[in-house]
Amino acid sequence: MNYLNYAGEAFLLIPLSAIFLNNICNKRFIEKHFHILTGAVALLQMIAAVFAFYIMDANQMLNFDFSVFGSSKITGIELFDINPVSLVFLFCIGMVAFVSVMISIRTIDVKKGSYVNLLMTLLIGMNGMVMVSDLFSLYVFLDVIGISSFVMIAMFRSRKGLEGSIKYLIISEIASIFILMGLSFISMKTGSLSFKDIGRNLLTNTFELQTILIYAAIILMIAGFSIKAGIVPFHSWLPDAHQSADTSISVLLSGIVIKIAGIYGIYVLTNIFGGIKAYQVSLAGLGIISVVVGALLAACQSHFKRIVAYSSVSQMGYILLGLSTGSTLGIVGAVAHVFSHAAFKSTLFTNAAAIHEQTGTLEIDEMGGLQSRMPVTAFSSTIAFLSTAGIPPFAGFWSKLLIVMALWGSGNQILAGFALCASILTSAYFLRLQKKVFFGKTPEHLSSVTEVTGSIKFAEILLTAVTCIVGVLFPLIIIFLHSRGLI
Amino acid sequence: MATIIYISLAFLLIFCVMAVMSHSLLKSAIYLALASATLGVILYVLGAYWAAVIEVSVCSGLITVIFISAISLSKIKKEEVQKLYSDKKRMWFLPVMLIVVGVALIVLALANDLSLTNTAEKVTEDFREIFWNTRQADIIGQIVTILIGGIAVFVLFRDDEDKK
Amino acid sequence: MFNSIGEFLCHGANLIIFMVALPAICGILLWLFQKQYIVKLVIAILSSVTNLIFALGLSLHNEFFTRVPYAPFEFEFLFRVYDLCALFIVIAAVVFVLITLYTVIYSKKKHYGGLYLLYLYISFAMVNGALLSDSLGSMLFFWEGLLFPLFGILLIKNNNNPKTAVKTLTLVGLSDLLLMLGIIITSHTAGTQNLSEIENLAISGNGMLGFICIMLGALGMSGCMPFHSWIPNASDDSPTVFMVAFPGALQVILGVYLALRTVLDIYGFVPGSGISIIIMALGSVTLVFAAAMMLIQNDIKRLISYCAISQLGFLVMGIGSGLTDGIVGGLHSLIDYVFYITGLFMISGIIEKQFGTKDLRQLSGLLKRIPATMVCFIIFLLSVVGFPGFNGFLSKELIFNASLKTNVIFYICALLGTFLTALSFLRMGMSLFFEKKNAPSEIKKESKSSVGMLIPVVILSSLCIGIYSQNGLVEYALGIGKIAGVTFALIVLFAAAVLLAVFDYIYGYKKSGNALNCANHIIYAPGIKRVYKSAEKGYFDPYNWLIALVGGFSDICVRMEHGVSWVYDKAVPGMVNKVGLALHRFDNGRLSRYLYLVIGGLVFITFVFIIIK
Amino acid sequence: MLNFQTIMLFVGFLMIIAGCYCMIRTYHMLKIIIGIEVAMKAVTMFLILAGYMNGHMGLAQAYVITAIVIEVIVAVVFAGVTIGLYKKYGNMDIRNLTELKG
Repeated sequence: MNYLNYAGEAFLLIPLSAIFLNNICNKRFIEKHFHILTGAVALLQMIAAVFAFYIMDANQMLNFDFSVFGSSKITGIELFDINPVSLVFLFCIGMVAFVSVMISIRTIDVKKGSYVNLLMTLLIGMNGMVMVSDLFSLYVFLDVIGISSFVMIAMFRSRKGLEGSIKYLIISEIASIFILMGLSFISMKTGSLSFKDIGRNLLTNTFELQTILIYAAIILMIAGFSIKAGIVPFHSWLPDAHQSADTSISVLLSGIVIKIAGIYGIYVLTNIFGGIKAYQVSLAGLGIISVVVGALLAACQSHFKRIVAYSSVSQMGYILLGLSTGSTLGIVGAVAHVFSHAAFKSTLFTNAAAIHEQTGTLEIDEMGGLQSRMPVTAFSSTIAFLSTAGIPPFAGFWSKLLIVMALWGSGNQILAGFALCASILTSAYFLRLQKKVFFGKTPEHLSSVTEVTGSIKFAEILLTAVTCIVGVLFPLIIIFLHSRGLI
Repeated sequence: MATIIYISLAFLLIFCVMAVMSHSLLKSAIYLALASATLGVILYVLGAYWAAVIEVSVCSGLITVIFISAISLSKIKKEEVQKLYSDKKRMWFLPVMLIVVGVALIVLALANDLSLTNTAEKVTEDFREIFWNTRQADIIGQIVTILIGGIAVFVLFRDDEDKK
Repeated sequence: MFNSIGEFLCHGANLIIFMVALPAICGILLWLFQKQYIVKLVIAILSSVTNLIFALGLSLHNEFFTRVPYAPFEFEFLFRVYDLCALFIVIAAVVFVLITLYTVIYSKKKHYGGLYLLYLYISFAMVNGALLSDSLGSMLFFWEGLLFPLFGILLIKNNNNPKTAVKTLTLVGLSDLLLMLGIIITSHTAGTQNLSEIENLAISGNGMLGFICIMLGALGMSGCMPFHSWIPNASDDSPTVFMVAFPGALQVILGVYLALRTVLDIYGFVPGSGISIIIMALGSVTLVFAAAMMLIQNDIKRLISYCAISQLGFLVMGIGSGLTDGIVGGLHSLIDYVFYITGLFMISGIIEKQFGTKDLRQLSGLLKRIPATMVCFIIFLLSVVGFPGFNGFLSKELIFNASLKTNVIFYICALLGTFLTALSFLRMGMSLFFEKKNAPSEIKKESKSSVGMLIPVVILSSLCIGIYSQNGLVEYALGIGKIAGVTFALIVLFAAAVLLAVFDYIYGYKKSGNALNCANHIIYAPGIKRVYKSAEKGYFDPYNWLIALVGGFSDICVRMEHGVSWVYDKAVPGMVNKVGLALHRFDNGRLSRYLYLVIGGLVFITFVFIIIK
Repeated sequence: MLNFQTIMLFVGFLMIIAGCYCMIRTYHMLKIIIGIEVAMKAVTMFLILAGYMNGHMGLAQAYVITAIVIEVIVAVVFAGVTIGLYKKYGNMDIRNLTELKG
């Protein structure tokens, strides 16, 4: 158990010590070698997640409670908790952070030290959020994620960056207000806000103000986390923020932040209130709206990153649909989709970085015929696109399949049908993207473009391999997890 | 106790509305500080002494300072601000809406006999013990937040790198 | 050996790994090696032959079930292999060997070769999966999976103007939507998704709707009447190899399989009932309409596309009759269809590649220049018409039988279809082989022909000479005894129709002096010689009326074609685009609008809570 | 009968309405953060009210202090971004910010 304790603490202490190291070292030294520090942190995070999973599996534990800085003085109050689901999230965080570092080597020229600091605080926020066992601490880490993201988007002080940042900030603050209001309404009835103490016994059928307030709290918290996840109609900030940030930051935001800040919050809510019919219906409604509207909006954008950002909106809708079933299958599908979405969305943003580095533009109308000039990028983006659209045997296919099956199984055949139809829209907008960027005539100014080299190429190949391998092995993984009783 | 709370609530609402509707940003900031102070009174009366102290010192102190420095950094003339934004004119609807909603809420509550009641007896607990012993996760969060604040000041306010 | 392969496949996840995942992986390999021609050829032949061996193994093994990998959950992912589906898998595998061979050789130096092969293999994996699956849900899933490669392929050659691709996607997507609806209704009425547990649902009320939706979806996938119009368009601007593989083989196999299952097991389909009449009417309309369109085509690939559609009409008539004759005939007809339509498309590809044109008005005297190809071509044509001694014969006769038993109108339609098909083939064949055109210089210089491309064509044409038709394979698959031979009188009538076509051709040829114009008298004024002569003199009053009627008929055909095209080209994509643009414009970047949206979302959730509670 | 807890709840609602209204209607960026602050005041009040009602006032104070710290940092970041925008545009009109849309 001691090892698990170390692993759990590592998720918070490693980034903290990285901040410390970053700031005491010589500035020039850090500027030169910042990627080693951050890359090591990301790798360590992945290793720690796998290690913790291994130990929990060996001891047949389903969750492990611990506290940082020695044990708490009051027994019975454990502040952190890790379980297989949070380990999956932690692994995804490590993976996307690693990709971000790989991209940043090429894209970030100034303020490298600040990038490291903010990446580490973002990591602490995300790690903390998936490990806490108390709704208020969840909110605190949510805001840590939020504030780090605002600063990261605005970091280079371009017009667009500042604009995206301030829009994100304002709408995100509304989310904070909603969530805090919800928390205070819930704590009017219960003394404590830890996950164990809140349950469905909160809801009585009597018509009194307290019960109404609990329902209001559920509504407010759905709205708050939906804002953070970029669900339609709370999505407007998302494409703005994700488009305007540097690509190494967009990949973090789109690849993992919206999932931790939004989807993990809704996942926690589902564990607590998942049985309420109205809760399920509203999640399903929001999910299907964002699947369709996200795809429709993505189909008429002209900026590479904006298309990919709207595609995130659409995919978040799928995850919400999976959560809305409230069944084990649906939740497994949602978590699996979190993983596969992290993989393929990171690939697409890495492609964006590659294209931006080589051509200097991301407007898809100015591009064309890059397939023969950038074969690796074209290949990886095709694989990512196939995975997004849910074509077997890639990772996205299995997770979408699980979600659709869960929807079908829970009696929502019509929703399942809609979700399948929306796949056609998904492929439509991605084919448009592929057609404009990789096929067709090459414009004059792009005739000397070559394939990207170095870390971005490495990240592309790595992520493509992950998408393919996980896709092929997915049934085996699921069978393995099931045989261990972990899902 | 209830009387003080009613009076402070009235002041709180009025200060908030004034802060929202006032023409001049400086006045807005001052009204906000006053609202903060009034809220501090309410917290104190309810028995949240520590929270009241922090509220008064930080919210009505620090945040006002931040505002005023931000206002002074932006050198727009007062008349221009009024002409450009004319908040009072654009927000005339707010007091009406507040009165309507407030009356509606009270009528609804009276009609359905809805009211909040205390759910449990007061527990004697020391704030400091609770804070340091059971809220360690929050403390980590706070430390990191303050760290980000420092980084933000460093990244967003420093001028030199813009010139490069 | 085959038995042990079957034994191996029926355990665990082997079936899905080797029948579905293996083709997909081979496709990726082919893509990776797209520059190395020899490696590609070896991989393609090896993988497709392996697949054929697996298919034979499955067909020789006994019936079995297997469930993969989601058995732990409440959801079952069932596969079942039995005679009918094994037959279809074998057909698909046989054609697939030839198609891949042809494709690899055809696209030797084309830049899109690798990507096309990837898509082809993925689609084939999907077809296998759909044929194997025993639950409606997983079948639907594999079915959907076919759509994306389809769309991708259509984009390959023509990615600057994706009109055809969009049209195809909307059409096939629409039929898919119907299928989805049908499957939902069916599984709802039956209370289960497992095909083997559903038996003879009643066609009434919900069942009626479900049946119609499934049939329309399944037949629409193969290109039946309301969903046909993308095929001729695709023949214009997509690679020939696409036409060979998709409208020629894979889609038809899949669509007819589901239609057959629906008629045979899922629903209790009564021959001669109203619904049967409707389906047969659909089939006969498809037959006559497409055959009539064949007469006025001057492009080989377009002509063959319409030929494919009209032959599908035969098939639909056979299946729709619900009689044993009709279903056996339909199944025979499917096998024949796959062989000769694939072969015809392949030959059109060879001609196009060699002479650089596919316009009938420019090509002539081919029999001397490419004799081997043309012999195969003639065999296919005779087979399509249903000449005795060729494969088409038996199936056509069985379908004639069935249609006569249902209603004499259908029989007349079938005869009319045969007549029109035979006439248009005479027109095309004569013009291609024997006629001397005035300007042979317009034909491009012959490029070097590839012998390799001829191999699959020769194999297909030899399959088309009636070898197997009599040995009861189909009857075995359907689990019925051997059916009686065909009636002599019907053969005479059929022969009369073909002869009539020959005479008509001779008449038309003499009149116009040109093989291509031989059908002009049909297009403008059909009828016997006397009517025509009188009509020419203008004495007959009914003549004008007749002209108007016939002119109107072909006019209506063309108009319908345009109308349907409009719906798919403009209306549906336009609507999607408009909605997208409206949403796009709604987001004007103003913060206040964002905030209003947030408030709106909050109100939406609140409403849901109020209504549900 | 209405007690002071209920009235406090209603006043809090009104304050949140005022804050959100301010955020939506105003054109001045600094005014937006004033709206946010007004709403946050209401939330602070709710948290303490909850603590008063469930008896755990210590816990509620811990919540409030954390919330206030976060609020301050958000204000700092907001001011930084706003001043950055002011340097780019020369004023603080939120209507300028329509470069990202669609």
